[in-house]
Amino acid sequence: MTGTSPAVVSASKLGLTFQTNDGPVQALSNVDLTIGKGEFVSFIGPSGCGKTTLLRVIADLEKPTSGTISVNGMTPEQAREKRAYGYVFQAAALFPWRTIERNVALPLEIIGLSRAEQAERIKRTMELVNLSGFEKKYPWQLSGGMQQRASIARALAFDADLLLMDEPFGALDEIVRDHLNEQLLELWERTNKTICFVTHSIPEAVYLSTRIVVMSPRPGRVTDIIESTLPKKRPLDIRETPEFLAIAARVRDGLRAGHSYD
Amino acid sequence: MTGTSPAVVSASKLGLTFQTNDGPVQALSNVDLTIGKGEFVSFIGPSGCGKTTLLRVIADLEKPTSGTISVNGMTPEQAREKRAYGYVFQAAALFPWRTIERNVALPLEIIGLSRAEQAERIKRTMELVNLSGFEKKYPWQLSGGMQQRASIARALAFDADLLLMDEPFGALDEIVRDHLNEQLLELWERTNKTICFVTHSIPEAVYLSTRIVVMSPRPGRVTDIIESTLPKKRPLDIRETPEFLAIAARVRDGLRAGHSYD
Amino acid sequence: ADKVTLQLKWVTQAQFAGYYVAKAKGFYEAEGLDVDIKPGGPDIAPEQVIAGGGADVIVDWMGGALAAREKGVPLVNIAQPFKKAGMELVCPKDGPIKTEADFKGHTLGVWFFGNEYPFYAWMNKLGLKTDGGPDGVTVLKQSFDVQPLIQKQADCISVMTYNEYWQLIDAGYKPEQLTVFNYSAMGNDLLEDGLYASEDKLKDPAFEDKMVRFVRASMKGWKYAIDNNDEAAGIVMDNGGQDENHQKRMMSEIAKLIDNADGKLDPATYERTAKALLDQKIITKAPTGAYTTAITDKAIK
Amino acid sequence: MKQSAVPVATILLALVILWYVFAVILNAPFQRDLDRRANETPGTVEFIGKTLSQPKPTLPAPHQVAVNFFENTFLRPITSTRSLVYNAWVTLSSTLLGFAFGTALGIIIAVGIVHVATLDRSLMPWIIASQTIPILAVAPMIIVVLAAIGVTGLIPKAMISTYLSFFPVTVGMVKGLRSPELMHLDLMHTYNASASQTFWKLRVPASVPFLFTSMKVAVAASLVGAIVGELPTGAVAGIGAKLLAGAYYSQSIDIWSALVAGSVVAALLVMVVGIAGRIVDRAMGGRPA
Amino acid sequence: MNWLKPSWQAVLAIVLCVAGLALGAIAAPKVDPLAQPAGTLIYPYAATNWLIFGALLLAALISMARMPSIVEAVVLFIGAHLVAWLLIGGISGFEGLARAPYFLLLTAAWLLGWRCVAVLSGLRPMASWARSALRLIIPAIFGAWILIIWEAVTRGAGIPFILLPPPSAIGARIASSLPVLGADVRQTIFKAVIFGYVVGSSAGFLVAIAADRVPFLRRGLLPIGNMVSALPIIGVAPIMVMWFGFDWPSKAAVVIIMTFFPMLVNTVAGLVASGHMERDLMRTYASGYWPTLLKLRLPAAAPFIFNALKINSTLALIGAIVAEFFGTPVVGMGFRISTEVGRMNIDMVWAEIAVAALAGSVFYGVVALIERAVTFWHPSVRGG
Ligand SMILES: Nc1ncnc2c1ncn2[C@@H]1O[C@H](COP(=O)(O)OP(=O)(O)OP(=O)(O)O)[C@@H](O)[C@H]1O
Ligand SMILES: Nc1ncnc2c1ncn2[C@@H]1O[C@H](COP(=O)(O)OP(=O)(O)OP(=O)(O)O)[C@@H](O)[C@H]1O
Ligand SMILES: Cc1ncc(C[n+]2csc(CCO)c2C)c(N)n1
Ligand SMILES: [Mg+2]
Ligand SMILES: [Mg+2]
Repeated sequence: MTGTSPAVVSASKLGLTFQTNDGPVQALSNVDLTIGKGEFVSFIGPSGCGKTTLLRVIADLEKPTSGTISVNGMTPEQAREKRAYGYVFQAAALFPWRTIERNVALPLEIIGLSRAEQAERIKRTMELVNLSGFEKKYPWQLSGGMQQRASIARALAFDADLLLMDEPFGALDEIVRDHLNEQLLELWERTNKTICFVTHSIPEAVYLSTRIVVMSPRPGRVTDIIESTLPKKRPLDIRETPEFLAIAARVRDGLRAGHSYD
Repeated sequence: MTGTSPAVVSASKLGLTFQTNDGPVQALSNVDLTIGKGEFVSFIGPSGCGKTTLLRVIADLEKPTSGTISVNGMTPEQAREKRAYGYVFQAAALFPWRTIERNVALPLEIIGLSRAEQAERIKRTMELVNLSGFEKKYPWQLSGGMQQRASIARALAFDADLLLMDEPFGALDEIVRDHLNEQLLELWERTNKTICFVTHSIPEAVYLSTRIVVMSPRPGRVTDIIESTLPKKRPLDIRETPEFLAIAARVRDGLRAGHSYD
Repeated sequence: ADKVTLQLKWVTQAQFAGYYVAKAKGFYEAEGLDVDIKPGGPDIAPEQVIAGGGADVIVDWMGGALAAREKGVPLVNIAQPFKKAGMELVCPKDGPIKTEADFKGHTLGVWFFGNEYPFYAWMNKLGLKTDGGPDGVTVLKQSFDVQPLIQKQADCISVMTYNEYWQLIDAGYKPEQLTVFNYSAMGNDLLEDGLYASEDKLKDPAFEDKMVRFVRASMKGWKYAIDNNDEAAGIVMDNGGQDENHQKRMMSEIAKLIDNADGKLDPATYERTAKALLDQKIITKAPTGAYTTAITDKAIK
Repeated sequence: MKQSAVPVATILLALVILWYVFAVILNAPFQRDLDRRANETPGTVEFIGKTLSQPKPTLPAPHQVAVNFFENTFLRPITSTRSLVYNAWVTLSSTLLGFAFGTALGIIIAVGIVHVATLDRSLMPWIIASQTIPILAVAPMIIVVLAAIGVTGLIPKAMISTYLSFFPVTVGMVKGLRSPELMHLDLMHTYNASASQTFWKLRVPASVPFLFTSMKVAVAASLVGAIVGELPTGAVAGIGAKLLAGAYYSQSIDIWSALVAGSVVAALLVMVVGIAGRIVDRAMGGRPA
Repeated sequence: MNWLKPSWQAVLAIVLCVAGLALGAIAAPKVDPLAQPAGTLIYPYAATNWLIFGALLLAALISMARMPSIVEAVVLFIGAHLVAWLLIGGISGFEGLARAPYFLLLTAAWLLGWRCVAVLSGLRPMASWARSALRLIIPAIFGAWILIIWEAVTRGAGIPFILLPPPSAIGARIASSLPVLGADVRQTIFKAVIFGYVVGSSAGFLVAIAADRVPFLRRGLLPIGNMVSALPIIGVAPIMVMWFGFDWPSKAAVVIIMTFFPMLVNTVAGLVASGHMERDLMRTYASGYWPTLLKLRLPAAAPFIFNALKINSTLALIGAIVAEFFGTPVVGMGFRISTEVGRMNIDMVWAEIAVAALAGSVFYGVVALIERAVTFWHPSVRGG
């Protein structure tokens, strides 16, 4: 890490072991990681390698069993209580008794925003994820991708400085995905948020990130951290440049190395 | 369609309108489609365009409100009763009170397979999706991608002649995905199954399919059907051939045309 | 031996000592009877039990028996061990009620479940309304204890001379601190514990004979119980009675109601009871054939 | 289990203190009456002492109940009709029988309602109506009728328990059997699973949380039913009989110790059902909260 | 055979009917009390005997012909009820004299009624008014048959009036005692039940929340809450009368105790019913205890809470009525039941029970409707 900007997330020797009915499962082991303010860090790695677990530790949804971690210089718990981050779960986790609109409003109600401001933010984020017109529908009346977009809208409406996103665009087609990638980059640039982003798409990781963390499974370790040399401004067609492809190749290699196939 | 092989799915003027609290939503309109035996048809289209709905109609989980559809020359209901197809849902839909192994065994119990045969199939499919070692875990002890793989294993163990797969590989990383793509192709070739496959990945669609159905949203229509000219045997690096890229471009154009952005 | 099932009106206590004594002392056996005594309870209606075929003979108050007779269960009084009524209304002397004239505007505890007829007959006679208005009395349906008086929820409550009255004494009231309105003493009493059997069955001479023997042995039991107060109470205790001292006291009070233990029904009291029930529309027409003296005549020569 | 000892003890202690306060307050008027009639004027401490030692108090003091409870539980042979253990056992046996029948009946009715449209439409309203019939009113008639056809003893009491306990199970299980996720039902549909397969493999496991919750309510209702059922049978033995006997003679201490016995039995029964529920949940891979 | 569509009910009905024919007279004759030559016998069903057999056989046979379901239902409806009507009409004056064929015919008619309900349940009408009509008609026919069988058996077998009166007598009693019933309902339901239900359910709910909020209370309060569950009405009611007087407040107190436990148990179970991911979501918002409760856990607990409200709606009624067996003013449904039993007015007892059943059903129905509206999102309501 550059060291100039203050660390938002800083983990050292982080480990986590789940106790299960048939023995312990080591999900994270010896993870050292520092994320500075304003960084866009992608996590990539084979299924089951511990990406979600790492995000959950940062979010204080899981307690590490070894090592230390701090968020904004505090414990994750304190950071959570200060509402330091917004979280997009791997599944949509919408409340079935609320319409889409009221689902997006949920965090806003909790932080006690006025009705008017709620309405404004809902409108803005629903437009951003292209769900206008579905405000009054219930979650089960939406397609899988639409539900995922609603959950992204909910996190964006919350508007925290740190965004933890667990495969937010997994269920979206390429075109919507490109669109949302652009929007996310634009938002990140404009607001100087720090973003931790789990994805399975190498191009997506390279396109979005300032750094790419490659993980390997059982126990989840960080095998490679790749700094992006791409400029901050990134048109979509940057993805055809050799520089981009070189980074992508390096990520792919890192990924393959940690894999159990071939 | 070639017309030589008998139609497995044949829909004409198919339409479906959902009644919701704030008015009707037309999910499918005027869909004409014939799928022959042994075909591998991918469905691609923007989020919310009706792909899942179409699969559900074929599977007799939803009744069309207009038009006709037949599966194996029967009504979808009769076909379902004959256990004509296996279905992979967009979400994993595992039973939380069963271990992964017992989840995969569920359809086998229902069709009344012997314990030994169950064990054999479970072992085979769990290996196929690379979940060996997780047989005794409960779903909530698995990562998102692992759950999705378990649900694929469950459908493959069922071993029906028609496979309906709704974004089965959405939550998987590129490498696992490539691996499973290969495995699926191999299985398809070997068993001459008919596969209907929903995906958001254009390369995946092109790599796997004999035909690609491009859909556009609200109301869900079929805007383009692209026959693949690729050979049946497809090594992974076929994806760099100009032929492949040409088909992919055509799909991308079809997709973009139906989209509301740009 | 011939089987006879007797259904009591209330739980096992000295009120029914005669029957338990007759059984324990072998009087029934001596008559060639095998008697099964079924205790009752607050919500057992002996009339229903006999109608359902669960008993051959029941202990009942005449009010209930005549009402049931009108509803198609042809009960016939075959013997009347209790000559006098044990029910009375008691009021603490430090309360507002000293005489009948003081009732107006006060709350009185009354037992229902067929035990309310004497009370209503009495109020009728006094010309007092019972609807809770200022010109009448407020009636409280009293449960099977004396709490309403102790809690001061009622100004007077119903008691049996042989039972609840002593609970008041136990609770610290002295007899001289209580005003007692005894229904028998006022001449307002209705017949209490009598033996009733079904008219249809009595037509069968064999059954009638069985009843004769039953009544004879029962009255012998009563006589023995009166003469051997404490032993009778002990027998009641053996059969599930509660509180030995209480049973002894109850036995001696019951003895005063039994009188000469011949079990004969006094036609005059019967007429008065029937008339009071008629007046209150508990029954709609004067009963006929509701009692027979044939059994007691044969039993007690 | 271990961690609950202190909280339970604390709360019990609080209740006991409250109980003493109420005992003094509620027994005071009668004690004042007594003293007035006896022309005595005791001091405050003596007066409070007297309110807590009346032989037939309005509200017995905890120690009076405790002594009575102890005597009747431990100092009598458990075969004695005066032993609380004996009486509790009598009540417990008909409770358990009625609970078993009630749960079975409740589940059967729920299964019928969930699977057979005719039953769903026609039966439910009448089951509800049946539950509004006050048992205490019909119990004697039931028992009279049953006695007339020769059924006596445990069965009539258990029937009243059954009557009271099947309804909570029916209501809970109808909800529980209908609670599977729609996607899970769709999945079974794609396998063309038979109704019984869907039932055993999906509806039953999904209904487990509802089942055990309902069973807790049902076992309590069953106990109430058994106690009520003891009254019209002549109240020979059982907690209900003790209550009734206490009531005839205003022996409030007896009543309260019988009530305590009933409550202890109830708490144990509910706890047993709760533990059974937890074991089943564990066996089903339940995720710790 | 294509025009034939046999149903087991109709076939069995025909068998029973034939068996009835073979066994002879429907009921025994009796001596005419008025006839001049004393001892003359009069015979029941002299005029209607053949009509009964004919109607039954005809309806059963016709119903098996292939025809629109609605026509079949109408034929069955008319056949079954005509036979029942004639049977019950004919037995009057001959109470208790019924013979085996009477009961066979009754069973046969009931089978036709059953078939009728089955046919109606299978109907899927398009019009919404027809659907709601069916929703009412089906339970009504079912209920009507409970009453028909009750009436026919009590009168046919001559069951003593004071054991079980026939519904007709109960109906007549209801009609003639409306003011009394009204006063009783006001005393018992509008005062004791509603108050006790609201307070008891709320108390169970609040204690569950308190136990959830404070772990100390959870461990201490729940076991004690369980003990409350078994405080038997008969034990508690006298105590409540002692404490709260003999008027309705003591009854309400009993209702409170009875309704407390189901709500406690269900709320506790419901509060753990929300999903893990949803709870994690609320944690990421650093949502406090109360917002999480209000916005996530209570909605997720709603199906359980409504279960308790439903169970309580009938428990409250039983509780209030039974509590009135102890010490009451001379009005109230429980008072009436216990006194009228003593007076052998069993028809009045059943009249009160009928009113209680009606009130309880309405109460339950209202709760169920609110449940549908509030938990519209739950799979059990969305259709599962
Ligand atoms: N609650 C849990 N109990 C036990 N084991 C768990 C639990 N959660 C996760 N695991 C295990 O921890 C490992 C890492 O899981 P995690 O969800 O972090 O993977 P992931 O990298 O997010 O994978 P994916 O890309 O498939 O979502 C897996 O092997 C999983 O089985
Ligand atoms: N049960 C339902 N009730 C009402 N509307 C529904 C329902 N299911 C789907 N829809 C609507 O139908 C449309 C098509 O949904 P569908 O799930 O088929 O989309 P999809 O193509 O699978 O999208 P995705 O790629 O996001 O999964 C959407 O607009 C959705 O809102
Ligand atoms: C509900 C009830 N009804 C009446 C009495 C009065 N009582 C005491 S002993 C006895 C037996 C009469 O033969 C009767 C009627 C009561 N205590 N409780
Ligand atoms: Mg994950
Ligand atoms: Mg979809």
